Amino acid sequence: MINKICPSPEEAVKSITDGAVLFLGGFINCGFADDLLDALYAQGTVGLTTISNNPSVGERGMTRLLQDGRISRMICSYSRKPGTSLIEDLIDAGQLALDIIPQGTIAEAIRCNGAGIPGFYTRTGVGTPLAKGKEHRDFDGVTYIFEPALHADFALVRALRGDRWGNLVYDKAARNFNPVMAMSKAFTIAQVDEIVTPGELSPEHIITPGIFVQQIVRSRKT
Amino acid sequence: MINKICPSPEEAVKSITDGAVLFLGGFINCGFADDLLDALYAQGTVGLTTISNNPSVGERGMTRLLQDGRISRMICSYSRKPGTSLIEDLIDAGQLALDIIPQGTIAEAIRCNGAGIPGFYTRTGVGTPLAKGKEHRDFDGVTYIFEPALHADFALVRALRGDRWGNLVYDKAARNFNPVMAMSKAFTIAQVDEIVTPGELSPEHIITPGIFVQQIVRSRKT
Amino acid sequence: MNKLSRRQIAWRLAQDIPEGAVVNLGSGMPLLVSDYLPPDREIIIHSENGLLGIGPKQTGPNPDMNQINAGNVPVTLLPGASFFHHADSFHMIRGGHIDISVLGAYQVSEQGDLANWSLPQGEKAPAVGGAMDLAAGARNIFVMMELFARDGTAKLVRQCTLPLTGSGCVTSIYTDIAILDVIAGHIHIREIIEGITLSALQAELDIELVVSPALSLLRAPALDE
Amino acid sequence: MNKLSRRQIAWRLAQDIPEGAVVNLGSGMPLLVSDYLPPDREIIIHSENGLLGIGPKQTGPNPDMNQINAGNVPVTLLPGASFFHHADSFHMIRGGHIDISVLGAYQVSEQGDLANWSLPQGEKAPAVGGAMDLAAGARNIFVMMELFARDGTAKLVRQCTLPLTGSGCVTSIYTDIAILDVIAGHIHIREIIEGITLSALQAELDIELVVSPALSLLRAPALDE
Repeated sequence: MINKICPSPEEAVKSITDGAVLFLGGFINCGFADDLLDALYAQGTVGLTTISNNPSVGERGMTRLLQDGRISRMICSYSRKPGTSLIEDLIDAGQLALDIIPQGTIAEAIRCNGAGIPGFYTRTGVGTPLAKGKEHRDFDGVTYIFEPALHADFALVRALRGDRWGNLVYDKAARNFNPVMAMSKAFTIAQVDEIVTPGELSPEHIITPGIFVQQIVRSRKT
Repeated sequence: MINKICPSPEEAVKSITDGAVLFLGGFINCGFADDLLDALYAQGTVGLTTISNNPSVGERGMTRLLQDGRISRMICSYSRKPGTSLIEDLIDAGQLALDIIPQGTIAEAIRCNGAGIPGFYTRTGVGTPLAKGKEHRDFDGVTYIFEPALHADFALVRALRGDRWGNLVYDKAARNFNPVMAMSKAFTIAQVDEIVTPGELSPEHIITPGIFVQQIVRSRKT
Repeated sequence: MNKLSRRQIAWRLAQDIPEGAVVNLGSGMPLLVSDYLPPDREIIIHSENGLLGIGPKQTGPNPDMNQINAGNVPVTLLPGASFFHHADSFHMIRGGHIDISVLGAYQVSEQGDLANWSLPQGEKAPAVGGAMDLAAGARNIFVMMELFARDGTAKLVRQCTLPLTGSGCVTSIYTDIAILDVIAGHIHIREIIEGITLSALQAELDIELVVSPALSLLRAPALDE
Repeated sequence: MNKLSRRQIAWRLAQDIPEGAVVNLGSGMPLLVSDYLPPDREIIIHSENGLLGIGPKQTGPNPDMNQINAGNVPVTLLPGASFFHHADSFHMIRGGHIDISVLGAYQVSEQGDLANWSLPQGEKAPAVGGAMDLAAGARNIFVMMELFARDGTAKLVRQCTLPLTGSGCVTSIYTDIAILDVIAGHIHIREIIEGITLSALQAELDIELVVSPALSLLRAPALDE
């Protein structure tokens, strides 16, 4: 019997070792897998590279990892953490390297990783500082830059419901980057608020087919 | 008020002129917009280029257009029409030009068109006759070929339900190429079996958001 | 001079959004536009975090923070709304399926270049978000800004000195003093507020304004802040 | 010789599909595999037209032709099944998310090259379908074929003379006479039917077989055709 259900967030993140590269679903503070990130914090993992839209805004998960210097490189589109100078302070202390990539380019570059495509040409960023050093190429008289696929070892995603096959549905705008990261080549661990029996999620409504998910764990009661 | 509902298939295809390039959703005989294609046949439009997975297998729609020599170029992954020599006969008569593209490359090349991406690198087809004349490029020691985005003037898609905003949901495997073609840059005309009021389709379950659809028409009663 | 307030700029811009338009509102000042959309028009608001068909802000004590726009504001949905993931959301943006993107700006150039993400000294923690995708992909870019910075410097310039967000992308510029359109590398003035003459405004700018034959007064109703 | 029938080849191949595998079955002969999946294993069948979790064929008088597999066979779904569009379906294939693709073949080379879509004379109406995507993308390619064509020519060759579907992609070859694995440019024989000696088989082939240390008899139960 296929059973991807993991008993606890602590168990789920055990295979994440020092230096791992992580896709982290979420936007602002919506749709992050905070239980998994807290378990990763408790586990003491260091030297992480994260690929997410932004450093999460809440006090849990990604924020704890950043505060404790566990994330040594952050790839994101929006690195500000409103109301704090945490990111600036980490950079000043030489503890955090930062790469800024436009939001849509992050999304597509992760999709490329999952879809077996080595990168893509985009008009986004052409003529801006973010195009520096990148391959430029014209198609039909329009200039594009090449953005390579983004790779990670693990994807930590947050969903609303899931089953033991790994099928997932999301809650409203908490969907955001989560399905795209789940569909990557990374080992995908999903935190879900409810575990259901296969068949309870309609085949028409499943957003992430289970084959993209390697482990699934229920959110802690809050 | 936004109202993309068109009174009849005949009305819906009026803007399709001779020589138009068409994306046609459907697979084997499942999920083709046959009412739209029959209306296009009745209208007498000629010199069409079609981009679809295959020549549809039934007796309606695409088959009628092919039989009458209205399609002068067919781009597809599978050009056989089981049980007939129609395609071979058309080619012998010099009436039909054929381009064969792998199925997944058709899907991704149409997605590229819709997503503002000029083409993509793929391992599919490398070392085969279909790679001839195409740009080859290595990434991390693996060879890929470049497949340009596919463009069309119109996308004729088939869905189960739709509303006046153009939101669509599909019926099981009749989904196939339809959402990908709807999301292209082409003018999308959707044939739906049922028209519902906006809000009846759950925001969580809509497969094609309405902004991708320009016209929607109800299937004829059969 | 009857300079428009930020809300009045938002109101004025909102009047130019046609029925059926698909519109992305950048965070900050552009989000104000949603308060003034003409009620007799159906306008589809897109948010890059995966929503289409956004309605008014949520009210009440327990907002649903899983239904936010890109500015972290909890919002309602109109009938016909939909959710989708980020790759699909930027498929919409990059692929030209968004009619109008409303963005703030630090500088706009005569050629329609836009600078709105990084200040001259640079930032340790930059925030580009989806602005470059919108600048490159949306069919029309409506910029919303005060025409002059607090120190009196014009934000409409011959060449941007700040890092660009996109080049040649701006369509129209809605400001507290004038509405301007970028047409083939020239700035056409379409509306100007009462109390300033064209020549007085021209004297403050380093670029040459082209006067629209239909030049008219820029007006907005009094609005609660 | 106890040559296996097509159904017996399908049965034998099915025994090698592990619990939890994600498997795409090509149309034609490979579809027979679905009839012999071990009932104690959960195996997820993918069809490139947008289904995962396919169960047995539909039975009864009015099949739902909107629920077909890629071979136009109306199928049932297992609990946990899902539908998706073609771009997502080939994201699965091209991106390496399919564990095993079972394909028919006209020829397989020593290097694991696969030719299964176009005959030597070429066809006016070729049909590649999703075969090149599967050949390039699936983690393992299990070929199912008779080892010799009707005219006695071996289909396992030094170099394919027919147009390729993919190069170096074949993992294992299930035939009526033997099971073979492609390992680093050599063909290893893993199982052989009763009634033919290794040397007799070798004599019929233009390539040199490497004998697996665990070489055993290729057997299958009697099966209704």
